[in-house]
Amino acid sequence: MTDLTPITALGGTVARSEDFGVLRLTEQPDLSLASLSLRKGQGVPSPFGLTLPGVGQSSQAGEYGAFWIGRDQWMIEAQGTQDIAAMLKAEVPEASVTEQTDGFATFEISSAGGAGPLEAVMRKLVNLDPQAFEPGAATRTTLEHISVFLVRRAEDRLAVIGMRTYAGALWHALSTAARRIGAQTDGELAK
Amino acid sequence: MLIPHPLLGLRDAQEFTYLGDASLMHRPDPAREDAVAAFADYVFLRDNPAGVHRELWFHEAGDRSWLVVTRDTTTHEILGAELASDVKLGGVQ
Amino acid sequence: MTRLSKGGLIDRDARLRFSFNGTEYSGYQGDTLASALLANGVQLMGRSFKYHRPRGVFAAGSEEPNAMVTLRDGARAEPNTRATMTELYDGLSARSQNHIGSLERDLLAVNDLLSPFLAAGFYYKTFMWPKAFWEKLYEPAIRRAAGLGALSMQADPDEYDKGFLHCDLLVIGGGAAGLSAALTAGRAGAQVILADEDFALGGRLLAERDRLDGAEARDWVAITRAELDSLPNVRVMPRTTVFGVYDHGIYGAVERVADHLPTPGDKVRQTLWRITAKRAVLAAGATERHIPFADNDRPGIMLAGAMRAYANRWAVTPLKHANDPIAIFTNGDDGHRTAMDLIAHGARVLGVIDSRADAPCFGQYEVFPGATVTGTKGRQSLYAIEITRNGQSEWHSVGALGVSGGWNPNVHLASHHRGRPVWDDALLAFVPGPNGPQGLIPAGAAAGKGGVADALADGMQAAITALLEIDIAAKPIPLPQAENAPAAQEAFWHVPGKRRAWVDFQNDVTVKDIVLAHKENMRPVEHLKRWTTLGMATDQGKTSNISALAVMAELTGKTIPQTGTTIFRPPYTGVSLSVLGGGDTGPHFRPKRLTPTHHWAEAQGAEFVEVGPWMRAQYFPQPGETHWRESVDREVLAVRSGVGLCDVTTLGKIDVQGADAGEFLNRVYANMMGTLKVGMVRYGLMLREDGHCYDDGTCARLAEDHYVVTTTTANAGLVYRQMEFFRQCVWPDLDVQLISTTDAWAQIAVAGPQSRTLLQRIVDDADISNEAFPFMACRELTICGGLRARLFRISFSGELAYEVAVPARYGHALMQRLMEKGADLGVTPYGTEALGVLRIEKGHAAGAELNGQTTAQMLGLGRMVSVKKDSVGAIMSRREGLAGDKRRLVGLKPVNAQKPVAAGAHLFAKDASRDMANDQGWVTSACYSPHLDSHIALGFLEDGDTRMGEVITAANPLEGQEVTVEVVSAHFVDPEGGRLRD
Amino acid sequence: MTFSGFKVVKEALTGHKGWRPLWRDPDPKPAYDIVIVGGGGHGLATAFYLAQTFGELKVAVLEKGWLGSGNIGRNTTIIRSNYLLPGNEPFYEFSMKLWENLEQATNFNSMVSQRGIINLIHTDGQRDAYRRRGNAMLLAGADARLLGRDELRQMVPFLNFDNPRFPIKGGLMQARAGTARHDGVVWGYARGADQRGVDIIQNCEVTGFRIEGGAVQGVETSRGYIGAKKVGVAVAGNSSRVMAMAGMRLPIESHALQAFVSEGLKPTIPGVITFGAGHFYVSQSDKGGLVFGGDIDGYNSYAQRGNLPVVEDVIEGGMALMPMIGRARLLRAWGGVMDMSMDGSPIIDRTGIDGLYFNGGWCYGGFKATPASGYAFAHLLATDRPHETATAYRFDRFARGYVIDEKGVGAQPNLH
Repeated sequence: MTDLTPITALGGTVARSEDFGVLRLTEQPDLSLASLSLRKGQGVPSPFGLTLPGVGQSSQAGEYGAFWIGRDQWMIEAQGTQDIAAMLKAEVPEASVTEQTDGFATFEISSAGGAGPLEAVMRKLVNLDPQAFEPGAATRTTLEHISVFLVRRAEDRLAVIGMRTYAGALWHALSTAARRIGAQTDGELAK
Repeated sequence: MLIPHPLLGLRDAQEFTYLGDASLMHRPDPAREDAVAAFADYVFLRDNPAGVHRELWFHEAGDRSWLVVTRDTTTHEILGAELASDVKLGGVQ
Repeated sequence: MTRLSKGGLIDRDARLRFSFNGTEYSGYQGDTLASALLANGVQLMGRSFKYHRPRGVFAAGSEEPNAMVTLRDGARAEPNTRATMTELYDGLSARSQNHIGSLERDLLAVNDLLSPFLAAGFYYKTFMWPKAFWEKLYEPAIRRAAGLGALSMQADPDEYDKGFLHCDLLVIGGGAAGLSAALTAGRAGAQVILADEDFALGGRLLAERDRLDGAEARDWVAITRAELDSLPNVRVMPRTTVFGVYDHGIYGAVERVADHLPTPGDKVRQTLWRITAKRAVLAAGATERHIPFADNDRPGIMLAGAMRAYANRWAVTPLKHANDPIAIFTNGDDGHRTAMDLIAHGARVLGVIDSRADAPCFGQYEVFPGATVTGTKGRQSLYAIEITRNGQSEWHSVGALGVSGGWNPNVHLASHHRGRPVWDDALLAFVPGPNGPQGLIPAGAAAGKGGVADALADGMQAAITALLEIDIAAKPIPLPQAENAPAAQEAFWHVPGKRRAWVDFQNDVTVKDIVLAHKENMRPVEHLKRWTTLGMATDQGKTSNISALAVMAELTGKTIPQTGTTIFRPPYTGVSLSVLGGGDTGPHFRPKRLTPTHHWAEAQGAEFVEVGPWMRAQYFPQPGETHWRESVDREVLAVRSGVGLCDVTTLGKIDVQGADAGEFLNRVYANMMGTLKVGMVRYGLMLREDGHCYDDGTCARLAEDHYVVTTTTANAGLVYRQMEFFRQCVWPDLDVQLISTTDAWAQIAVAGPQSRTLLQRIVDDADISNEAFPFMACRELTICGGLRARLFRISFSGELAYEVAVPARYGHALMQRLMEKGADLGVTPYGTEALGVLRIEKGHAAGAELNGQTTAQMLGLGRMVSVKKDSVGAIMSRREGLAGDKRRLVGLKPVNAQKPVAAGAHLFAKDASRDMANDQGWVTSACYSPHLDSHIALGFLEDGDTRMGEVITAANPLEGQEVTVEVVSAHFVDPEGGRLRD
Repeated sequence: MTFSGFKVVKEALTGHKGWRPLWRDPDPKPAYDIVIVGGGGHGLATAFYLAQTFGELKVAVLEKGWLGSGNIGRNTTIIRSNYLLPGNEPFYEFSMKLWENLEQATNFNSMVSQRGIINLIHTDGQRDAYRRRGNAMLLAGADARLLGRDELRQMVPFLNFDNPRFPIKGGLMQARAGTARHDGVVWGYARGADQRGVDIIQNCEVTGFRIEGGAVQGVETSRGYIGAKKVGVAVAGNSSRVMAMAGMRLPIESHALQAFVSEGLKPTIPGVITFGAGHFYVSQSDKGGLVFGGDIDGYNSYAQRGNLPVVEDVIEGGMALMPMIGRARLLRAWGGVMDMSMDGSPIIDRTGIDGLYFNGGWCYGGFKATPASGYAFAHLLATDRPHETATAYRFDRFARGYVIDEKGVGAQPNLH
């Protein structure tokens, strides 16, 4: 292994995490990503045993995950830092595979107060109906002028995956929204 | 505006970038004798209808697909949307 | 004090202090500033725009034209705020506007005396002589008098938010119709948003004494509100104005989250909501209109419905002295309701002056049938009115006068898509027309169904109809027992007379002005508006437009619908620029992109510069350097003599794969890419389809079916988009896959004669000798003990140079490592300034040369446009205008080496006169070259390629400079390119 | 009737009895020498100069609605001649000189107010580009000044100099630029043309061209056929659909541009300020409203209205530039239809049909061009030769490769 020490997208040596009332915002540097695009006429493969998800969805198989990013195109996720592009290419040698791990910064917003506060944050940031964006849903959209992937990991957990060089701006946007929502009392968040 | 993406359903038009008349898909044959004139028409002239318009939108902050959207330029009502690659491969027009 | 002893929706236990023009008053929780001022006997609240007439409050809602104040102090001062919409809070402070001296003794009231000279359109007819006086004298004087309130000139200290909401049904307005619509939809399980501009739900139900199920209407409102609040699928949003209808069911709404608090505390002040609603019910109610008559603008004269609202909801009468009598002037039954309500509250009512000869009477008060008000007295407070009946006039003492001319449905939102409202002869009003925004259903008073029973039923039905369209079955709900109040009226639009009768109060437009507009042929309604400024004040003519149309219709002999309306445009009421602007006005106005070595550069004390969204290190000042040029010169020389490091991650990177990747790139690049050998890089030039240069960069072929192409920083997104366009829209038959990888790789330029030596120290086991890894080679390898990397031997500076790319998270550490390993080589980080100098010295085109207006030929790259194949832009690049363009990129060297040349100077033959005809080009880029110890520049020059050695002039008259320059090759450094290849 | 201060006083003292219609409402005659299609600023200016300068006596202007109902009636009223390219700058400078004498020419106060325009500079590259432009302006006989940061700050201290995302490093100023009262321009030209015998016919929509043997004979209208030796079309926004009636396709798309005005405020902003980094330009009217705008909405549209994202984008830019305007309110937003041409520059030219002339493609810059556009179009109609400042505005510049592309963005109208 190299003796160079990596930094996180926010520039730290450890992942940043901050609580805002019931909301927690966490940087997740240990997610490996590679894109998978089918060649012309290629059938849909099952790398790492994954059932590649349909439009707007994500799927999971053990340590691996996938979410749909375009027609015949997925992002493959793996926990931990590894050469996922090479591993994926070995799984599906006929497909186009591109290393994407460091193309993105991943942040997770989680709520200790159920779906309500998480959806309130979503309402402040993205033009998606949170009630229709159910666990398992994945999409790309704009957030404060930044293009991001959103993956709803669970009722109370949302991954926001944005271009790495925008990490600081994305953290600013997410933390501002989380601070404002987190400061509200439960009553105000009921709907 | 909301664009009825053929795969993703209604999406905020802010996720898209607009290009213009879908005739831009029909690049002239560069080998034809009057290629310069044909390209000049292709690049510069537009029907620009007041009414139904077929036009190209790029889902830049989305799935990166180019769409052919059919929209009324007088009311902004959208009558349909298709993936541009399907339109082109389907040989429409 | 004119507060009634009981009644009203105010909390008499919650006394609130406030001040107006420095005088302390008190009111109650539930008051507006207007109701609280009235309760304190304050009638005079403002001055009109043009004539500075004393004005009192005229309405009780957002249509208010007169009672405009500046609310709050200091940086929070908010000009032009309606006292009628300002919820009273403890410590509120407000000032009146648009006067010089005190509100009571406004020096500009002199304008009123001059009013004959200031008739509609007067300024178009004069101030033209002498010519210079308009800008020097007249206009400055007009500007001094312009405007109403003043800006604080300080940045707004509050926070603002934006958000998105989605629902099945948006109900706009929480009166009788809106509440029944929301309840119907809520009970059906639909996702419902109910928005109302008021802080209390209920609409006119709070302002009237209607009975619902035999009880006070406010009881039903409270029960309904409680049920709506309890439903998880209903979001009730008071203090929220839906201000505009946009395409495809998107509504703009502003929620005043904290405007009712002394300061917002940890809340945002306001939130802008973009609501996507599958359907909407417009239950925005109606606005009462007045009847213009002589001197009808005095404090104490107000809309009769507003007078009712003040009495019923706020328990106040608009009197200066509590026991003065109040008169009502009406053309219909509605005015009589005010008389009855006032009597019920114990006020003295002089009587109802009803224009109808057969005026009814509904209670114990005097009626003046067939009568009109023909005059008033009381400059700052009404004290008498003249009632004329059958030509007989007599004066009566009154303390206030209510005026009722009928109600106009609030059709605004229904007309935001330019569908015109239609005239209803029975209602004597415009109602929403058939061409309103899709999915918006007007209901209740907004649809002309203003009776309480009608509105309740109509709201329910509208909800049922709307939901049925989106496949939600809603059932009728039991509605409370209610009655429609009598609402007969006659078409009576204004009282003719010789004195001024105001139509538009805020802008001081009178019936006479409309007569004048008619006489001058300003008859189309838009001309009328623009000539007289009718309806262009902050109230947008809510109380005046229809009356004005009626007057114009009378003059032209046309009907009111023939006369037409002006266009209704958003916003419905004024929306603060702060909330529309969203709040992040400072460094977070737009997101920043940081390079992988940003934090490292910051630690080195780098100066940064904005490059589009990016922040890039501009130069790295060292101790003792006092001027940026010292740093830049040092950095440049370090590259030319040793080795330098520069983060070039910002260049766009696109991964191109697929069996047809080479063919695809052949088509999108002007030069040939399909023939590139694996492991090699080629400079690529991209044209737009119109034949002009679009972008340049490099293509690296990593495998037979795999390329990585780079773009300029500025065009990264655009080139990707263009490539996707060709891939999907033009040649979808090709097997090509594209994805951007700009952010994934930290890319560092290692440039200078020592660059190989330095790189050899970090490369694990690959041979990067000149033979094994020649100029324009590329390779995937590992460095620093196993780190995946890509190495490209490319040069922007003209020196032996490489770019090394590693996963972005290692960029910071790689930079540190290179600095350590190169210490003995004098390794030097350099920024964009040095990068610029290096490329100018080498004659490489950048943004100033690739500005979208230039051609390959102009850049000296004409031969790159391959004629062996077609590519984007190739055909159009051969048009005569492009092929015949003789301007060429040249180097320019000042004859006096120490004399700087300015980029943007224009080029002239030495003795040519400095005019357009002799303009032969311009300087695109300029710098000081420490390597040559001379200022140098690049520029486009007519026939430049044939003029080497000629001495010409770079003229910069803008800054009074002229520099004599010699035309030289653009390649100031190593024109043969030997350094690149060694 | 001549307008003057004296006349205003006299009428005030005699009860305003002497005022007359600003223009007649004549019925159309069977035929004219020249028919102008479009009663907006450009059409009326054309008619005015045809009558005033070129001595044309039988001229009609046909307007489908009310005079000035197109973009001249809803714009941000800016006049300037701060262009870069030789195809443009002399034309706009000619326009500026006509503005400077407009009131005297029309005897109508159109409130031309030369309070200056400042284009802000945020980067060194922008300064270089503005230097090139400023020099081009001077070489064309216009005025220009390059302002440093300190000088700029003294002039407009309320800008966000201290805490900006995009630093303000200076500005390019044209002191002779400013604003004019848009409606006043319409009415001044209309009244002036009417007084010189031009028939201005409102509510008269052209529904077709009568073309025989490759030459125009007249126009079909909602008020009947009107014969004409020459027909000039000046209907920017609707150019494509009108010229389609003559069988022509144009290098033009129609786009929505919004403009905005705030509630009236005591004047604080002296001239016009353009924020290059944030899509925002602003001035303050003589009534006190902040008049501002930004980018076009970006999609083809004839709807004369726009959408919320652009409203937000423009005002975000305004707030970033001038955070002190935040507590003022937006009063009104308009949408107009822009003739966005393929190179961002206009067309004033003959067509392939004898006697049919075209004026359009003004993008969002038509207002400032009104006087020169009218003059140059009148020149072309009267003499069959382009005016010396408008020789580049030809149809064939696209096919032949002589585009006038100030922004350098190519044949994509929504980027100009």
